[in-house]
Amino acid sequence: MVLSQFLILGALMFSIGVYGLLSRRNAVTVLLAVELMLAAVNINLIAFEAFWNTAAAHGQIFAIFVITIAAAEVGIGLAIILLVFRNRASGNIDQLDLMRW
Amino acid sequence: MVSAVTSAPSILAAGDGAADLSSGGFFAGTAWIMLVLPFVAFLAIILVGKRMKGLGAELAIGAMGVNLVWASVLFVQNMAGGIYREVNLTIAEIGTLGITDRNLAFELGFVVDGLSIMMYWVVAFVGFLVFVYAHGYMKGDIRVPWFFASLSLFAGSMLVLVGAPNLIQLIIGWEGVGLASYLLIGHYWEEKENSDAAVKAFMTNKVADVGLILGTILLGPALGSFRFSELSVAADAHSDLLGGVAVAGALLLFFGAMGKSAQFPLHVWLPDAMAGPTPVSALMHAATMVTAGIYLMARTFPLYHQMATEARPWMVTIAVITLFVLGFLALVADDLKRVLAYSTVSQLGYMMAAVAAGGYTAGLFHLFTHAFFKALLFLGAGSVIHAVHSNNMSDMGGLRKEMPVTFWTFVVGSISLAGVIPLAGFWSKDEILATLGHEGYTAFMWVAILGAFVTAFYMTRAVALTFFGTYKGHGHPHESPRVMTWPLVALAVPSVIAGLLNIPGVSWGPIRNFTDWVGARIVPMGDYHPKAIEWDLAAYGLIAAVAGIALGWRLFSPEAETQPARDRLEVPVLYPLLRRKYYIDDLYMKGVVNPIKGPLARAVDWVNGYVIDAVINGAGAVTAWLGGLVYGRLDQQGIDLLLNAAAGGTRGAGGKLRLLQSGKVQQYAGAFVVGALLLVVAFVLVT
Amino acid sequence: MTFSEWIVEPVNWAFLAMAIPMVIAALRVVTSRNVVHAALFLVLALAASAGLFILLSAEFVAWVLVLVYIGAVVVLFLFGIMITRAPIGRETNLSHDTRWPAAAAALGVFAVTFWLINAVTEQMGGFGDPLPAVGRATATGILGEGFINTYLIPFEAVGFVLLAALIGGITLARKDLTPAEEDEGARV
Amino acid sequence: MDLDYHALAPELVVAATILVVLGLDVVLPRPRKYWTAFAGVLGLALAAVPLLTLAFGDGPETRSMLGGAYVVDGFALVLKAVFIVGGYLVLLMSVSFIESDRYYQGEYYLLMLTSILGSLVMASSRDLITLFVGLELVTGPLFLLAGWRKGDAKSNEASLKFFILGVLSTAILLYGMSFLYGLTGSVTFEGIREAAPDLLDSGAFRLAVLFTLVGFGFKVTAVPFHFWAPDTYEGAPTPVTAYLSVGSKAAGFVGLLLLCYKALPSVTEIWGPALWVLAALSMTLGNLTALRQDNVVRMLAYSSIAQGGFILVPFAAAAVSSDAAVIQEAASATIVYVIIYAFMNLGAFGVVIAGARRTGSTMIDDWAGMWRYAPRLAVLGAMFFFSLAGIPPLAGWYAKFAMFLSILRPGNAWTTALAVIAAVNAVIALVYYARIGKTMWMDHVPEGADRSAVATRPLTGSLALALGISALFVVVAGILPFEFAGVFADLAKVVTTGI
Repeated sequence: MVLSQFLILGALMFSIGVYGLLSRRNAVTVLLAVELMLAAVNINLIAFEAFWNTAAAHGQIFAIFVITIAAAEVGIGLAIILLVFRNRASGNIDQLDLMRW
Repeated sequence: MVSAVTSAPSILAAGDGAADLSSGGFFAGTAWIMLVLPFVAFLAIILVGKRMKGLGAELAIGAMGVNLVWASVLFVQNMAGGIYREVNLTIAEIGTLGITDRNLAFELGFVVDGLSIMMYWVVAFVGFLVFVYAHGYMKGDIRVPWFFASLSLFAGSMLVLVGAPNLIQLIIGWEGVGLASYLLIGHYWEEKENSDAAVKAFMTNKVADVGLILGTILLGPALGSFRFSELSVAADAHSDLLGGVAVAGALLLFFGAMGKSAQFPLHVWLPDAMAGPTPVSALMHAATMVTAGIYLMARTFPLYHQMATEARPWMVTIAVITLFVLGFLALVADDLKRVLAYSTVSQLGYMMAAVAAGGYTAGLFHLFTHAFFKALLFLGAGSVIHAVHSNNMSDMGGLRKEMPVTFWTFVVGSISLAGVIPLAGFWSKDEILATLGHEGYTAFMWVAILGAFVTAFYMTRAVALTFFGTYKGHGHPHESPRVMTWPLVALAVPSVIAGLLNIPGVSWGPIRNFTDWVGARIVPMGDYHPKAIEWDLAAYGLIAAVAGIALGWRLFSPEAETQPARDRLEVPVLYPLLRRKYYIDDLYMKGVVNPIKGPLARAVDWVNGYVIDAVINGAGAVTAWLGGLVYGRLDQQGIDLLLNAAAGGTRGAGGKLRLLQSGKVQQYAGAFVVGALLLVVAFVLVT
Repeated sequence: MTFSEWIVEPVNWAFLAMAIPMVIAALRVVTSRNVVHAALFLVLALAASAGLFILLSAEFVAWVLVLVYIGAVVVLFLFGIMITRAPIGRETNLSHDTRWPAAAAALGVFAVTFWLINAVTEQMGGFGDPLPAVGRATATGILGEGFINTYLIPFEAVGFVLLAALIGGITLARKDLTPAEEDEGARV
Repeated sequence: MDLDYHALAPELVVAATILVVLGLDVVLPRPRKYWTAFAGVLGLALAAVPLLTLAFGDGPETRSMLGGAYVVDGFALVLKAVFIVGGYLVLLMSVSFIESDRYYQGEYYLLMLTSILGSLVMASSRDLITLFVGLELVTGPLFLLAGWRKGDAKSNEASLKFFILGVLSTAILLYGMSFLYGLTGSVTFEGIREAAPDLLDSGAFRLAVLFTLVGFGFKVTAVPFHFWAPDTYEGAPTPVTAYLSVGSKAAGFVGLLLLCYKALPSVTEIWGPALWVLAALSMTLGNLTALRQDNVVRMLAYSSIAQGGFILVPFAAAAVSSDAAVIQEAASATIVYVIIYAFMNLGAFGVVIAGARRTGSTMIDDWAGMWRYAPRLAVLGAMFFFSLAGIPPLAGWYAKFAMFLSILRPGNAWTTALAVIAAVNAVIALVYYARIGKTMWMDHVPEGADRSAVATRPLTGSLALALGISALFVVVAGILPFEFAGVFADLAKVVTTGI
């Protein structure tokens, strides 16, 4: 195993996430796409950690923080989506254009 | 954190010109009182003005009176022997900046030398008279305390500016003047037009201020000091410190001066600034505000004279355009104050041309004499407006009988402005012409002489339309009260005699002459002074003035006061065209038909009755047409169009940019990703 | 290391066995027309990444991922999907017209990143060398010490993030009571 | 565990306050929920006390703990002071606003305090992990607060937009950070600083740095990462908007300062030009768009984008110079600007809150002639708007002065060009600030508007206090700026040590 194979995999996941974020209509699926991007970050972190192979394991600690924060973000995001859904009866985000210009 | 008080700058020893100047004694040492008193008056008026009998006017007048005493004593002292004193209080250290290792400091203080004494006195003298006059003029007006408070703020800021020993304090005063002018121009803010004028003045000045501030930031760090004295000494010594930044710094400062001193094309605010009460106009046009730019140029004169010589042709060009082109606009205005406003712009062009060409004394002398007759003219105009309740000359006429004092003083001011020997305006304008000629701007000198012709022309027109002929307004005009007329008389006197103070080659014994007074600076200014009157040049100037008056009288005399003469005012572009068509018919009749009818019998009559007539009428028509063209095309359309286009352009750009905000969150996200990607591509792949 | 050298290593087969399904699952997450399927594909992708972590000897992180994500977050997602009554089953229009520009942007991101990673690999030889960590197991104790020594403050801070998310989320998501109902509640 | 409880005291007090607010919210019946506001305001005021003892006490200047991961020095202290005072002002502004409607009070203060706690953590962080977690602690509660007007579709939308772009920026930031860690092998700023010079030519390292910057660019609303801001500012409850435009933006700048001056001072070639571009774009686009706004909140949103651009300007100055004095001055210019901006912008939002209560509208035209019926408010409004425009003697002028000084000092063609762009923008900005001033002072009260009936006392006690504090600062700092300057010069030394 070499480092770059993980990094390229990470880049692929990140790009797929970007695509999903930009193209999905449903707010929940947008959130799913963001999770893919964060998964890419974790792959990077763990792979780099293995590459440097230091005793302190900063990469893994970082990854755990990312996972925890991401969980909190999902909670926040779902609450907001629920709120929007309650007022608009739709989970689609491309209808959100009350405010512009 | 106020630290050391230095009574004289350390650099004094280096400036050999300052060696024979005295420190001025008690009055110079306490000159700061002049800078502070108007602000005290300002606060006092705000606090207690409403409850006073004169609604605060007495406080403003009192403060100005004390200032006048101080300034007069200093003025007289400086007549006998030059004074130089500079006091700096260090407020804070800024630290080193730029290429020198000298510590920059933020300092406040005051400077007493020939230049500042002259300005102190002009501001105090004109200010005092205007304040007294305003006491009468504003009687029964709205917000009188606020008006006098603002007026005090105006004069005080100008004094802070004039007394500034360094660029930073100058900027503080400069902005203060701008703020006060904003308040005063918009005094009748209930009318949208007036508040628009105030905003326009403020904005135009603000644009120019960018130049002043950038120039300061460029020069100060390069020199290691913001002080004018150090700048003068360094420039006089052709210091390397200034070498790289002199021209750029000088041009930036000049740009700042262009705004305050209404140089083309930043003059647009000044005519609109008429919206303020007339005393404000008088103060603004004579002593404060517009002279600030000229003063800045004079204050930093060594920089222009010794170092930034490349900048000077540009400056002269702009100044000459200002003095010539904008003078025409006074020809077609119906608003009396607007006539005077365009005249101010044109005269500022003279001053700027002189200073830019290297005539330090010439420019200042014109500033000095102009202050008297322009204040006089504005106060006279105010008196007329007060009487007829209209700004328009088409509502005036025939007022010389009802308002004799106003009439005579106005005539004196007009003749002085026109430049008729031996009144003040003649001498100062003559010196400018001499300077332009001597410095090699011969073509510009002739333009300036032509400008003098235009000046005389429009002033004659203004006098004729206002005071001669028949009254066309409503109501019964009457002479203004004494409180308003005696300032007119007080200003008329110097308008007549001030020119004698600086006749080339003449020194008045112990009091010497104006050149010596304003020459009391830390370094010699080294500008050109004619040794004797250049009679040929004086003659040209005089001829231009007399010709202008004659032509003006011919066209606008009471007898010629016909409807066509009025039309020329009201339809500036259309009328000359009509008139021309008429010429062609006339020419056809008189030039072709008549000679054939009676070729010899009518020849004399033809030459007599037509050629002379046609030349006079033609000259008048052409001048009026030019005025109309400049006013209609350049000023009203061209420059306004430019400004509108600039404003519209930015607004338009804002409008287009606004559409980016589509409201769609994923478009935002897309912009986000693409923005990040572009940054990476730009700074990774390219480098 | 050439591709033929790389491919003969058995551990790389394991890598491919997890990476390929992971990428496919990720693609399905962003293209599936069924929201529930999309969420389940996310489970698959995350499970595969957990597998990769084990391959890289980061067992603790792998199990955290499984427990937190698959155990909690995805369940949360499924609840969210059900509560918002997103159509369970096929929906024709889950993606919208912007998908081609979106694809272009995503491809751009990938192309640039891929190119840069390759450049790094060539420049800094080390990235192409076999990873040293293979076979090494990180003692969970090291992580624990890290959390309560060096990273104590962020550890506590995360607690507050979760607290805020919990309380704020509930407040925002719950149905507001009418004043009358509130008074009822206040009396109880 | 080497914990210095004195150094941690501000954070501990705020954390305790959060728990007290939570407890009170559970215990108190609805009519007495305002006690939570009281507790929050009081707790935040108490948190300022240890700041004073830390700043003026005898202890060491720099208190480092947890192996250097968490540092309390002059830089951290001053920024914590800004966050606490700024947060305090926002809480004061919130009191009447939140009380007047059916908002959840206890939870509101809890989330606000949590966000403030996050900014305190950020100011002391000296590694990527703490910085990231601190940033999320700042942002997370704000996503929720933006949607706090639950029944209002605009508020919902503001929240969702903010959230989606927020998580996108987090993802990009983290992706950048993962490379930053991976290429340098270190998560501490110190380790990154040591490893960075060797990686200068590496494209992936540039990507890492730039992606990380983009993450903070979102927080400081740098163009083109600003799109969420106008919509969210308009939709969110106004006190939340005030906090977004000041507290959370200042937190973003703290992140940028730490990243640029602490972690990456040796690779200015990477971030300098990028921030140059962002600064120029933000100033120009923000100002031009602000010209066209009719809604005062939206105008302030764009103006705050432009102000963010001005704050970014000194970074470009630091990037072209290797002279320590110049870099210190640039850092100090940013800090000075952030602090002054915090007060004047909070003041402006305070005026907006009061003005909206008084007129029932946030449209600029509806505020015409305000001085006639609310002279004090009109004076305050003119003051804050003119301060934002940079007119002396209000504090804003010194912020711009320091910014121009720092950018002109290097004398490089690029920095001078940026100075010119900034100067032009300063003039453009004046137009719209002056316009609202003119509307309030010179225009006529709109026809048919009854200004006597609507809330005759727009300034409730707490709002008046907040405005008073801001106004006092804006005036005093504007008249005596150089008294403050010395302090900031020292701070800048702290930030830029080791460059």
